[in-house]
Amino acid sequence: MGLTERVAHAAARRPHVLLVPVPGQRPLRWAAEDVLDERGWARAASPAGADVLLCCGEPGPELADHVEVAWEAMPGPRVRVVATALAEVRPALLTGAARLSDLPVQRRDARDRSAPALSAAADPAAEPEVGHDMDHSMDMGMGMDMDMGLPGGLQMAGRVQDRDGLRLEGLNLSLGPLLPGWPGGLRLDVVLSGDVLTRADVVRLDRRPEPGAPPSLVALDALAMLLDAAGWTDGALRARRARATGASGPPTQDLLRRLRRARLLRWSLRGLPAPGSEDLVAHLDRLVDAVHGAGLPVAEDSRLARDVVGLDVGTASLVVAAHSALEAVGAGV
Amino acid sequence: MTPDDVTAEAVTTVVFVLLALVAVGFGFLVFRVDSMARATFALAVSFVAVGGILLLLDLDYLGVVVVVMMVMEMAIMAVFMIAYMMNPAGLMPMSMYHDKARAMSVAVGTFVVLAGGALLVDWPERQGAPPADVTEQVGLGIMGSHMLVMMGIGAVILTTIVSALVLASARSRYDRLGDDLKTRPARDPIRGGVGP
Amino acid sequence: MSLEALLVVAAALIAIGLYGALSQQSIVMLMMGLELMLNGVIVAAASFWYYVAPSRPDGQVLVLVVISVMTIEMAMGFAVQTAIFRAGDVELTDEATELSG
Amino acid sequence: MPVSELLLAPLALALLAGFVVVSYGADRALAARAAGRELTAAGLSPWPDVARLLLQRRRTTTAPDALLWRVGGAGPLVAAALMLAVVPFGDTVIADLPVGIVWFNAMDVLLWAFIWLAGWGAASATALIGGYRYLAQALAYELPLMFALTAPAVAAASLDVREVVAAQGDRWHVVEMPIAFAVFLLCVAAFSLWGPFRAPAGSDLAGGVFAETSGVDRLLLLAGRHALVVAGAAFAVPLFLGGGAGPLLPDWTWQLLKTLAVLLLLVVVRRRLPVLRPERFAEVGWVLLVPLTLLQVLVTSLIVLAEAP
Repeated sequence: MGLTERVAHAAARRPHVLLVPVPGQRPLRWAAEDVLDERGWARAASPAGADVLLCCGEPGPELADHVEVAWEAMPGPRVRVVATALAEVRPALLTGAARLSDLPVQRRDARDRSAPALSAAADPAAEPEVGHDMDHSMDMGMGMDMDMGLPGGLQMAGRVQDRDGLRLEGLNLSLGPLLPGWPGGLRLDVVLSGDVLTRADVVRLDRRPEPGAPPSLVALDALAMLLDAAGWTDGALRARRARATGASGPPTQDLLRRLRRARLLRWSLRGLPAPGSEDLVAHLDRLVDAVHGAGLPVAEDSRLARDVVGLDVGTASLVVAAHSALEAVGAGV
Repeated sequence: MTPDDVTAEAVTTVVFVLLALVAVGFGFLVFRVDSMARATFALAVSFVAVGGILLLLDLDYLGVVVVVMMVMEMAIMAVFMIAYMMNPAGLMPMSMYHDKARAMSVAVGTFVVLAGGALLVDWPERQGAPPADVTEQVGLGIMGSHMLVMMGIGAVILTTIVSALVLASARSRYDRLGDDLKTRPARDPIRGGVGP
Repeated sequence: MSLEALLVVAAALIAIGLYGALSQQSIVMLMMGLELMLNGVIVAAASFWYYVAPSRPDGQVLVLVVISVMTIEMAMGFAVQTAIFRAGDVELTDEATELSG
Repeated sequence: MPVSELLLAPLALALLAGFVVVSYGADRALAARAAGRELTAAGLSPWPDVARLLLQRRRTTTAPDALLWRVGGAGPLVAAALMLAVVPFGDTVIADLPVGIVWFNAMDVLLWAFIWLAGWGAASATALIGGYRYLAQALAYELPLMFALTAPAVAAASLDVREVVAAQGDRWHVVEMPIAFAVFLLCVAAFSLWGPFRAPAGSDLAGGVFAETSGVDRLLLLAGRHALVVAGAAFAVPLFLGGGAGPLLPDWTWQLLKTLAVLLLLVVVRRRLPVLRPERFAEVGWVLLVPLTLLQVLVTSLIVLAEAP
């Protein structure tokens, strides 16, 4: 076995996986996350850091475009796999890892990708403006009108007022749908001033209802997403374990005990808008109650769009994560 | 001089020439590159080179302090540049000069006068030698004979902090705490981490 | 390395800074020109300390003063620019003429 | 430990690499425990992650500033190595600077530039926001860090790291300056984008400053991040934990053991805490940590005065 083969085999032992949650296919995402946790594989935060792209379900036409952009943005060696049924998730991931170390296939893939495709691939988290029809020209104060379409497709949104009362140039940006911890198919089209959202539209791609699941498990899933977004890696991991073992298992008790003691987490969450609660701390408590059988809060897309305006990207992500696993009412767009 | 001294001096000279070239060259690049980020960090490199020159002059503390202060300053500067300038990345070619020729002639004139003075003036002989602990010298200086200078600077810095905040901020304590200054928690656009 | 060589370097830095301060349209770039000139002053002060009066702290204190002046200049510069920007979207020196009286 | 000077630099780099592997392994072990996985030696090895990044192609974005991007990517590792250069291992120190403490501070300030450049160079909105976040965070921790570094320097009346070790004798600085020690560790985590301070590389930004990096660039950045934690842990030992002081074993062994202990502490904290949101931490830094560390320096000065002969 040559040196490159050795390196490739080692690399395939712990691939980083970009999960694509597909609306209406929640069980597949759960299964995929469980496999990753079980094998100690990492979930990639962006296409640039991913080796395997796993679609948890067959993506619909709108989501498929985003998947294509992400696929183009993966540096390679790369593998794309789809799981359309629960039984396919584990084999899909294992085949994906195996094909990563298949050097002839990877070399052919690298050759077939044209160089411009590799360089012009935009990040789905920062991809060009879609959907808005805005006037991109603005007076530059120098007596000339300039079209603000910068090279690379970044689109400026003209001047927008930020929360400090400064009129700085705004940037049109789409957040999601492939950000880690974001619900399947949710995209936030925003206008950013610095890192503050001055305008937001919620877009649901390929909207489809999720199949039924025990409310306590959905609550644990919501907790996992919220904790992940709050950057509590261990907590999120334990919440997913609890989801896998059921609401009455020891991991759930362990998680709830840790949550009660999580003062720093509550400090981080207090005062932030939440679906149907006073703030995210109250939301956290409601989710904990829901694990015990109380009713789940309901997310509302129009309210989400209102809530995130004026927040910075990170905080907005937390608020989105709080909406993530919940059944959404009200059409976004 | 022993051979070792000669070698040491040659090394110092080479290092000095390199640092001087970097300081001046990157200083010039500041006004030659399109990208604001490159301009700012070219200036930062120029400062780091000057810090290196100070180290050659046995000014250990001041040399490193120049690096600390200036790199911090440039990083903050970059933020403001990108916030306030059009075309910060230099992606669109545009000229940002005025009076280029006149500015150049003034600059060249200044250089000729200053450098000529530096070479022609008969500088005084060196008096005394550097103390064993150079840092201690400056420490005792600002806490002793030159204390008034530093106290003055302290007062100016305090004034600067206050007036810069007043100038730059659109909100006052009345916006935050209400007319009677009793609103709790304060009405901030984003809540901080301390307090109720 | 000699006093003259160091002073020539200082002169070069000051001259380049002056060129930048005079030729640039943007307020921020003007400030960078000023910073570069003060950079030259640091070199000059340090070399005078080393080659003329190393037994006294004056040269070193002068360097500290220059560093403080630079930070003050920058803080005030950006504060003023923020204020101007808030008031009327001016970013170029040529447009800030109302400040001149 | 008589080692020829020529060997020192490679030896220190090997040491740095060794500690990076240890911290990586410890982190994997904790992750495996939290996930209920079985611990295996293979599971702790960083080799699969290194291998995949070595093999991965370098990806680029539209209109990146490649030069600044590379500088920002390689910078953290270099800064960490330069921090380690002033840490004494017994009698051996690579660079015996009279102003070692300020040097450490300067290297940490260089990170402001490097991390921001890593975000800027990628020419992507998420990476750039990550860079800005780092600066926002840096503004909150830098002054507390400077004052925390001042306390041991005041106690030793020197900026030389070896003098600081010598000044401690039997009573380690951590005894009289616990606040400075705690704040210092917090700031090490902060400048290394570690654990609760990883918001600039947060997953809410698709990895922030890491978002667009791939292949060797990412390897350098990730290794740099671990190396910074190692350098910070190694620097805490001479400053607060008596350097090489300890019974039986030679000085350099104690320095290594204490570094390892501090490092493991940081690794444990990394997984335990949620991310401190930068906008909330800013107020903590200015309203809480700055006065606390100033108080620490005052107390230290009073102790120095009281013990002056």
